[in-house]
Amino acid sequence: MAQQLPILLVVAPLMAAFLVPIVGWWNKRLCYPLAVAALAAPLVCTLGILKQVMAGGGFSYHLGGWSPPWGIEYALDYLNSFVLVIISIVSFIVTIYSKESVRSELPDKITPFYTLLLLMVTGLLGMTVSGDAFNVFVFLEISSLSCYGLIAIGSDGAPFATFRYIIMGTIGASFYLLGVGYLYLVTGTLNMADLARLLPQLYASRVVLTAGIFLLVGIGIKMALFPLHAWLPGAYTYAPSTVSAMVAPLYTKVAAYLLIRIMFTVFQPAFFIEVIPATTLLSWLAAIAMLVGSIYAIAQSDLKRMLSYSVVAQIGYIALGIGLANRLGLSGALLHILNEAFTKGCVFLVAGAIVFKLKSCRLENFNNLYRKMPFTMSAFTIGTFSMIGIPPTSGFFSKLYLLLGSVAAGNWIFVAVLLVSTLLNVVYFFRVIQLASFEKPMPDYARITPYETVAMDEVPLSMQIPIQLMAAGILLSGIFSSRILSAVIVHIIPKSFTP
Amino acid sequence: MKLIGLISVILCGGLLFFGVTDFPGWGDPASPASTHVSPYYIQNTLADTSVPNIVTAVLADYRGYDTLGETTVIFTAAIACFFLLRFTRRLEPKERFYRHVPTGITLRISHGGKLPVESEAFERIDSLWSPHDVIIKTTCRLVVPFIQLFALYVIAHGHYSPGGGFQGGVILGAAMILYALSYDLRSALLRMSEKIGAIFCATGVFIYAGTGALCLLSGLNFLDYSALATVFGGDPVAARSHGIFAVEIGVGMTVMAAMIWIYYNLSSAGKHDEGL
Amino acid sequence: METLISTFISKYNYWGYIILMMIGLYAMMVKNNLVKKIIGMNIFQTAIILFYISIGAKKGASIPIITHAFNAAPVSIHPAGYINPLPHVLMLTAIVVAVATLGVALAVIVIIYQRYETLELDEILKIRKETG
Amino acid sequence: MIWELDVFILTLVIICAVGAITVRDLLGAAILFGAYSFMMCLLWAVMGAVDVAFTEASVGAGVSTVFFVVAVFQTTREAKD
Repeated sequence: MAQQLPILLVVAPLMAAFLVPIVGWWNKRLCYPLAVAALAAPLVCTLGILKQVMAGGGFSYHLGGWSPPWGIEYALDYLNSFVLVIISIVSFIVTIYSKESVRSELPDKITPFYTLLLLMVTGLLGMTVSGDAFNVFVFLEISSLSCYGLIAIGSDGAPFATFRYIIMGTIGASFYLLGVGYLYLVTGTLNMADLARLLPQLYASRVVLTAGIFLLVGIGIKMALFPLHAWLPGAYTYAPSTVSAMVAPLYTKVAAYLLIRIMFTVFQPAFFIEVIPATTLLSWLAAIAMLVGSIYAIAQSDLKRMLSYSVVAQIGYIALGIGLANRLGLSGALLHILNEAFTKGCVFLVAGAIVFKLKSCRLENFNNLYRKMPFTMSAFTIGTFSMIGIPPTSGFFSKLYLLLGSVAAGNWIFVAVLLVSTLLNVVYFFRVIQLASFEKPMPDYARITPYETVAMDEVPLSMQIPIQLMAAGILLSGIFSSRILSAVIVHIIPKSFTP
Repeated sequence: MKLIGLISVILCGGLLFFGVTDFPGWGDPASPASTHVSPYYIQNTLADTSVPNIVTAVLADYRGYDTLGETTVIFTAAIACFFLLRFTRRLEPKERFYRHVPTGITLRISHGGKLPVESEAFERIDSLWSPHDVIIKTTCRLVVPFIQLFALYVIAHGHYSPGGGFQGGVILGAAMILYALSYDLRSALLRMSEKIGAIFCATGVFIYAGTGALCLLSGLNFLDYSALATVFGGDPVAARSHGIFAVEIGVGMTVMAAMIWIYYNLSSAGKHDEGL
Repeated sequence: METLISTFISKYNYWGYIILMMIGLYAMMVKNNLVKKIIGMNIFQTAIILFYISIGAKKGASIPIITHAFNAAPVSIHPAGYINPLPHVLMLTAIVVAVATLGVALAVIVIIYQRYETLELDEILKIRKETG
Repeated sequence: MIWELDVFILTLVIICAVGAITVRDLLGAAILFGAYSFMMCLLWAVMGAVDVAFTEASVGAGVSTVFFVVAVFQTTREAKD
């Protein structure tokens, strides 16, 4: 059974997604346990795969028994097993959390909600595990379509934000498809390993050049890289809280994974560094994204919207690490993918908990939140510390590596941008903490008693445990970051990179 | 916004133009696309699967996993439309129209009004109902069974001629949509209720994934239909052919149900009451 | 001049696809009406499909269905005799993706219309600004 | 194949595409889009992609157009541009 793990991790949630509508029509309450069970399977599988990869290097799985390049291949290596573990852990935790939040936000649509949620996770897992460029597109569309549906159901401006997302997302996916088509035109294959073998002879071709640009732009849109990020803040703000907690940590990160895969595995790193100066462009765009995202985040008065802009800024960090194209920078980017998954997961879960209790996420209602929800808010504090980069949390280490990478690249502007962006993070997160820890300033005559006692009003346990798990994830991935680095990440970095 | 749009369109066009100048000539048999992977399919399909239609064989066998993904995409779309549009609360329409069949008199009942007693003589009609559609109704009623028969032929004959589960499924769905268009949504819902549609939709794609999982359980890789030979007997080549057929049926079911379901939800904006 | 014309003729499908793609992209980015944007999206996707099908074309080849009799002796099949089937397979998937996206996008449009009573981008933006 | 015919169909496809995005009546745009899809399907059939042409004829010219029409029925028929 061990060699079947790569397919089981995709098929288990997929089959469950088909069962949910049938079961749910009969009894709605069975959807939640089924979804949790279905997402526990990928968790086990991905951990098994990571173990297998760490023991014996990469391996591949041939779907339908057809060997590549004729059949579709699942190629497992350090890079995608690392990302797979992140996806499966975060999606599992968020699904546990979903129970109460879905019941309060979408009481009559529980069945299709869980179907789409499972399909989305399936799409993300399938995209990551696949070693076939076209298969990636198919799973990309599965995850995008379910994501459109899940986001559009949200409140207020959600449908309109989703419409923009659909337009942008379709352009992105189509550009990806076009890039793959161009590569197919000159090589005749769709398999990533085969492409990597055939492409280096063709770097002079204008077709390959165009293909590279289209792939970059397409994935850039999916990743919400500045200036292609316009769809993201609206979509993530209005989505139901479970959905934004699932999408924000995972979706853009999987796109970032795809970018690393295309840039450094399908193409040789030299192509995007020398033939098209894409890495330089990428790192400059990333630097702008970090500043712009953070500045916009400061201007927001809604926690979820603020966090959405923060996603744009954090994508900048990852893109900077990729764009630096050196050992330290890429390590920083990969660590940041891990860090972001837990941190954004944690803060969006907390935002969901606040919406659950206060029915809104406006910052002006946040007074006394530390006393009302002490456990939730302590997790939020850990999340903010990680976002800012305070030592024991994982955010510190990823930022440290990015900083060292910028120094190694000799680019002091990036160092400055990283520091300024950290300062901006401090500004917008401490504003939230400050608002949440104090009472609403009231004139003295309005007070009945000098210090009102605020009753503790915590969220139910099924929401509390996932929040705490995420916070623990932040701390653990920070404490063990050097071990993660030496056991997994060093094997991902392409050999040709300088420190 | 307009300027940015125009600039990006021109940039994209320029880039495409730049790329095309280096393309191999159109229809060149020696181009890499025609010489690297695809000759294998052309030469071995018949021996491997005994399916003469190479596209069907590649679609459902060599790259069968893509097709599973494709079927899932259409399933996702159907579920997403249902999720977004469907009202589960029963909404009372503002006005209802009833037609007394023997006399042809139309009753208009405003919100909260008392409805006529359930009887054969009264027929609920839409607000956009027009009386002169007997030709359309009769023609469509005559045509629909033949369309459905043709669709079944397309599914079943996909091994030997253009067609297959997807095309057949769309035609089956289109037949039902034609019925709904020529009558009204309520009569279509009587023929095929939403619940049946949902179950068909999920079952079809479940058949697909289940065929793959069956191969997995009998010890071979996912979607390796030759494993079906060890389960049901027969030689691996015939098993592949039958596996492809099973999968095509699954695809057909899902696509049919998904198309009808999306149509139901879109045409009535989720109310399933007064629709086109 | 002669070579230019022959290049043009030998690649006219590709020129057509570029034009269609630009039309689609233009409609998606510049048009004000949401349904028009979706029509543009579909044109865009079909243009890509046209591109793929053009890759698969092979001069002097037949459609990718092997002619043979039932239980006949195996014949030798030459790849040059049949059109490349792989792009066709890929594009079947792409068509399905296009129609699925269309369904979801139209569902979203119906909701938008229920909420704002208009399908014009500028009017929706105005209403959103007024309501905060 | 006859390339003149091919170019002719391609021209028609482009005209239909331009028409579909410029017509102010959304129902007309939907129908033009159906015509566009059907012309496209002809083009693919000429190029030998019979399966794809078949799919496009049933999906693009059939079901997609119906989806557009019902969406227009549920919303509005007028467009400003």
